[in-house]
Amino acid sequence: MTEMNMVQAINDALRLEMRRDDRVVVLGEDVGKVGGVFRVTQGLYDEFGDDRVIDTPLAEGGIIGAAIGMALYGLRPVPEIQFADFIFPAFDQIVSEAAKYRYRSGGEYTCPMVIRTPVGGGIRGGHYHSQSPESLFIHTAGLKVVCPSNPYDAKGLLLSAIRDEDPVLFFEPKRVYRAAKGEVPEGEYTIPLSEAKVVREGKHVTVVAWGAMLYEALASAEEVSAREGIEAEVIDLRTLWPLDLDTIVESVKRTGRVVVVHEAPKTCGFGAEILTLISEKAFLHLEAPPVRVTGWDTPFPYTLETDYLPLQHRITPALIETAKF
Amino acid sequence: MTEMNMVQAINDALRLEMRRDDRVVVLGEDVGKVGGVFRVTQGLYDEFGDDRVIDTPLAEGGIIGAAIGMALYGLRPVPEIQFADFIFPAFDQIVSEAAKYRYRSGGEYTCPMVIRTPVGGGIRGGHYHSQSPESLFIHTAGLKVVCPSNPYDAKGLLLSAIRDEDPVLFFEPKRVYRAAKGEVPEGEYTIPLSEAKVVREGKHVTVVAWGAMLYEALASAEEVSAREGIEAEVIDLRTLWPLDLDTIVESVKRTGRVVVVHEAPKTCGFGAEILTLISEKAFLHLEAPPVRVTGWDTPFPYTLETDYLPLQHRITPALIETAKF
Amino acid sequence: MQVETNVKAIHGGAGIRTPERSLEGIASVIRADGTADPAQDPRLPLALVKKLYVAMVRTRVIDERLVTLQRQGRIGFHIGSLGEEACILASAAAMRDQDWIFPCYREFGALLWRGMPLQAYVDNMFGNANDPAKGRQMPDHYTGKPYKFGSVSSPIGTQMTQAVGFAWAAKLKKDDLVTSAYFGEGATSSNEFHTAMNFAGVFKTPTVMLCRNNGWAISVPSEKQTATRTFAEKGVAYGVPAVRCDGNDVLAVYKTARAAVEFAAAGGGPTLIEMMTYRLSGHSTSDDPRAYRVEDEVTHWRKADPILRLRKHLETLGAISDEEDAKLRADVDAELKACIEVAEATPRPALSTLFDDVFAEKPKYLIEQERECLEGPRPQAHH
Amino acid sequence: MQVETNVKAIHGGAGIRTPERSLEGIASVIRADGTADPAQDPRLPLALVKKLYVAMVRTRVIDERLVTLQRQGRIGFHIGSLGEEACILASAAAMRDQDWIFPCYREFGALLWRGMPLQAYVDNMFGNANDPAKGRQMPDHYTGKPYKFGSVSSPIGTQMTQAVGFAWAAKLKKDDLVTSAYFGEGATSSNEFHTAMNFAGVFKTPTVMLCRNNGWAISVPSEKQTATRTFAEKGVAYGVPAVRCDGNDVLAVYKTARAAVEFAAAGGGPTLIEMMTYRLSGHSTSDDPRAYRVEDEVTHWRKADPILRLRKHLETLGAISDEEDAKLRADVDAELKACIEVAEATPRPALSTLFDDVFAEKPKYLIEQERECLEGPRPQAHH
Ligand SMILES: Cc1ncc(C[n+]2csc(CCOP(=O)(O)OP(=O)(O)O)c2C)c(N)n1
Ligand SMILES: Cc1ncc(C[n+]2csc(CCOP(=O)(O)OP(=O)(O)O)c2C)c(N)n1
Ligand SMILES: [Mg+2]
Ligand SMILES: [Mg+2]
Repeated sequence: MTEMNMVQAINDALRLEMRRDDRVVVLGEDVGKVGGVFRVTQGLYDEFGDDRVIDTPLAEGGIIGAAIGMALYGLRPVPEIQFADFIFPAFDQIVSEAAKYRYRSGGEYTCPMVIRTPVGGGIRGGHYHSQSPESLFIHTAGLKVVCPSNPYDAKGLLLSAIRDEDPVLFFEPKRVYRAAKGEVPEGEYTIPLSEAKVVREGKHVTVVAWGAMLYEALASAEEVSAREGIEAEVIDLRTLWPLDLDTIVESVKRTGRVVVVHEAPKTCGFGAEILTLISEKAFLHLEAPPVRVTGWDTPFPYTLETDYLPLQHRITPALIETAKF
Repeated sequence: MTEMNMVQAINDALRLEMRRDDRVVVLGEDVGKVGGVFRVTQGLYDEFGDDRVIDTPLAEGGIIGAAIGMALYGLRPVPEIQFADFIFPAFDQIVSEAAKYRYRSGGEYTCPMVIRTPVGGGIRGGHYHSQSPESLFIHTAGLKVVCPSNPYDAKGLLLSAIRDEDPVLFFEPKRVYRAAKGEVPEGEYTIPLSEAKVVREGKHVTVVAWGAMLYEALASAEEVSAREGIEAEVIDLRTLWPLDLDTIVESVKRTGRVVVVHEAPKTCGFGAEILTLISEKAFLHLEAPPVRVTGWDTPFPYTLETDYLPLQHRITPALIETAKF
Repeated sequence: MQVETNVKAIHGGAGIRTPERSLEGIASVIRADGTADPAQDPRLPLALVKKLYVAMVRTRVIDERLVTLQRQGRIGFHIGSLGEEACILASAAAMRDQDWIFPCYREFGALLWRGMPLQAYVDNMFGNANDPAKGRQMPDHYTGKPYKFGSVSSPIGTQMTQAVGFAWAAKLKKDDLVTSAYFGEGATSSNEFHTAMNFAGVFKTPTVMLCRNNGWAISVPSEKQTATRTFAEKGVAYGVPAVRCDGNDVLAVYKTARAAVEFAAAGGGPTLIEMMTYRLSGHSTSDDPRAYRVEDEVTHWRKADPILRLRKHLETLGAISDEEDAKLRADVDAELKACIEVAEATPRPALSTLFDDVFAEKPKYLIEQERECLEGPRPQAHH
Repeated sequence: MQVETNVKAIHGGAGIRTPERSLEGIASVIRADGTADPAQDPRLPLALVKKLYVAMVRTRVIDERLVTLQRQGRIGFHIGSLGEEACILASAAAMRDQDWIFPCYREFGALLWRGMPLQAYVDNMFGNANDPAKGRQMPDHYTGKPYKFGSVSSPIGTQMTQAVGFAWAAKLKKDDLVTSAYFGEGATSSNEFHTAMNFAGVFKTPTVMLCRNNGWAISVPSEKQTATRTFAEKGVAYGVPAVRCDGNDVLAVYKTARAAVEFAAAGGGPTLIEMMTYRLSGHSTSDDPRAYRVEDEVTHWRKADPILRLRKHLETLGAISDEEDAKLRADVDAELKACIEVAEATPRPALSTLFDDVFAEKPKYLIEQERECLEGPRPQAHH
């Protein structure tokens, strides 16, 4: 065990898997010598050389399209998109190609690859360095979507993602890249891409969150516990899709109340899906309207960022209201 | 009044507005001499010439990116994307640029344009000539989304869309392009981009649908009325976003039951948002779990298309179950 | 300066609508009288040339029958290669056994050349239970991994970047293989052409970019697609060698493509080949070209039919007879007829296949949807 | 054949890391001794040259101060134009009053040249209530419609296609205006460069494509961006005339850009200009270039500083003195200091502005969200 932040844990996972499996290649903008703008791939270029840690021209469509070709060949590409906000030039290759390859070819071709990209707000990035586009990919059949909240999960989930037989979007919450620290085992270990984690037990209200917002949810849970004696059960999804619905439903059946927190705009965000699934599975157990605490339905602002994000100050009243409903 | 199908009604709207407002230009692949692969722009090239009805190179990103430039200049471009499935090469220009121009420039710049594109299944188009990507655009703040179900609405909504000050995605349900016929007034008229329409009144269950699936919903409504005496209230959204939530909530408060029908895959489809909004606004009025009848969470199939689509055979049991819950 | 002179040369060009003009200065092998220009002749074994002829005729006959089949409503759609058989077959033949082909959507001839049984292709046209694509895609969206042949998808251009990535992977693994990507001249306007060419140039991937310039992108003539005189010129922007060849001349296409394959295999990197040909049919069975092009143009190109051209060449070699030709067509007809009967008698894919292959393992929610679908009512026939 | 010879020429090239090599055969005006090459001299009025010098120095001083401000944590971010002032100012000056400029993100100098008050720019750097962008975007994502200047967005390349569409619209309306689009050499790899250039070529739009080849795309050197020797060569793929110029030579940039503007205004269509320059600073205040480039390279280019170059030229004309220079810098300092004081004293945008300008009219659901936000609790300070 050593203490690591998320950047270090992800770097460690990449390094271990590249040593273990020479099919793994990393490609993207600035991933080479400089180790990525967030330094996540730092040192890999020196250890594995420019055949496996590749600086590409400035074209996300090229990065993903070429990675698909590599995956079809039999490699395990791990392309990096510098910011999730810049994934859209590659959107066609991801949703029309990577997501559909196995299905459309009757299972002949598969497209195992992990698209790593920093996601979310909290670094004063404004419109284009802050967005959380997960629901666009969850809506697309054939993609898995992961978003770890801490170093331990990040390493175990990334190793599983690289070994998975299907394309995985691996969203890294940049707000806690360095802030989230924790003990991480030295060697390999995997966390299945199917299990959410109850990170705080409680009987009054269920809170579903992931990535950076998990910490806001936990802070609110402690706040309402101290102030109101409300005990919130907090679930960290870890893997967004496929969703570990059983864990959520089991919890909601006990609490009868649920609040989902996410940074993405409210409308057609993943929160809507989670709450609808809950009402499909546990309608008669619901004692209060399911609640969403999310980014507003506007582009992501700069100066007013903390007023935009669903932080503790907005989660706390939602928990109290829902618990007391 | 003359009877028209949707192709004719949309063509009529384009022609009228191009005569009235010389800022309106049509551009896209094959929209010129041949009048589009569905003949929606037929005759416009002959009447308005190749300065206003423009065949472009094969690049959706170019079509939309150039149209944005035209809109910034002060024109009213009406770009056509040949099939909604092919909008993704232009996704970055739509979600990163058109949707955000007004906001990011503090209101200095605006981007009024209407992106017309045929949507949905029913023509045996398989993976890439059948999809319904509306929820991706509804999730993106700054876009309006329209999907008419009949010639009268198509004409009135398109005229409103072209006169709107903001970017509009105008989805045309190709399955009923010719099948949906109706009386259409000769001259101009507009239908506001804010009003859903109750197309069948009923007191037992509310059904929300749009585009081609409206007819399946109506067929099921008649079926359950005849077979079970269940009276479904059917709402045609017409404009998907901004959503006319009041009309839906008012209906659900009366029926206590709701079924949403759409072709897009279930997960993170617009149905999830509609049902979540309903439970936020009318939770205590719900007497049965809100239900979704949608495309399955797979790519869009070819041979098994009718088993994939949420047609009458799947809507009917949902109505009965929900009404009897 | 290099670039400027170039640009002048381009602006000098008057577009390529006149075929004569467009072929000016392009290497052809088979001359008007059917003989091979000795200076250009790749001197292929006669057996190979015959094999190519047979494959081209087979492709042509299948094309014609499938169009009829679609008109009869027995298949939903067909997109063929009428007039483009030389481009497609000769460039496929130029690839080595270990090389991989990434198709556009007109290359079923190349797929059959690579060994897919006709039955499997016809099953794809019917989307039945035996279709390798399991009836999930439209007709002509075939998949041929066993034949080192890609999976067709409709979005224009995506296969180019993938072909480059595949070749790049092989290069990184020191695996001696070359990839080719087919695309039309219209696709050169797509994002994918740009990234594929740029990545191929920068990483020197062993890729042959096969542009079928058939004059049209549905209703858009090739000269509206670009301001350049040729599409080959686009190679300059990527440092990728580019050549044009007479796309209706089997020997010229083979020679050019083979040189590019050997260049790539030798570590030289990618080549862009513009094959000058013509789409004799409509874009697909959904298209009526009379709405946008003049008959004269088609008539002109009918005379340049690659099959007639090769047949004339074979005649000069005394290597073909009318009887042989007639038998060849009759055999393909019979073979195809039999395949169609089998395909029509084959049931549609099982309902449960709808939920397979979304992922390697079926997640719980899909198992639930599958159950809901299988246990639910079936659609009425009229749908 | 045209294309092949070209390609050979390209493969002959050894990349452009050595600046001498890269500038070989490129038109410069200001010679080593500071005098203008009579054969090349555009003979601009001295007043204009002086004005350009003043603007370049002003840009430089502002850049330096803003970096300090960021280090002090008083602004969140800055992305500047250190070393690229000649490209930016001279190409902006070459545009006519009715012409429109579509910026990348390093062109605040051009925005000030076009008349935006320094206060407004500084307000944007602070994202305060007076920021024309209403504090909604990062610093240096300015918007300048009153000055016929676009709205900066981060996604690389999108402004190019929009600049082409804008110019195309004007052309359709017989409106005498030209647009220019700024972008870095890295952006030539983007989808947008391809579609912008192709549409500009096909529709002959009056657009000047201004490529600042500053040698780097963050940490990626320009030779890894393309296999071509130059970026100007890419014009060939689109039938768009292309030229390179010495980007650190104000007179050469002005002359080249002005010719392109006049060519476009006369109906000649687009031109691609590759301006050879160098990014003396890190990519932005978030970047430390020592991680990926050698000091020698920077040192070399420091000597080629466009401001020193122009200053030397003015000296040969006896048109500049140390006193003048010192005063100029002191004035900008004072002006900037005052603006910063005002900007820092200006409150952040009102909370309600968060919900404005999503649409022309605020829909009901946004009015509800606005109420929820305004009536709800405020975030703790530590966030
Ligand atoms: C991204 C995308 N846009 C539009 C289409 C519709 N479409 C199918 S084929 C075609 C024309 C292609 O022309 P070309 O590239 O010359 O190939 P050809 O059909 O002539 O062989 C178009 C516009 C598509 N399939 N994908
Ligand atoms: C689509 C997209 N991908 C990646 C980025 C991140 N990024 C910002 S600037 C930059 C490098 C741009 O280099 P160049 O085009 O040469 O312009 P320069 O910064 O050198 O002026 C990158 C990769 C982005 N902003 N947009
Ligand atoms: Mg073509
Ligand atoms: Mg650069």
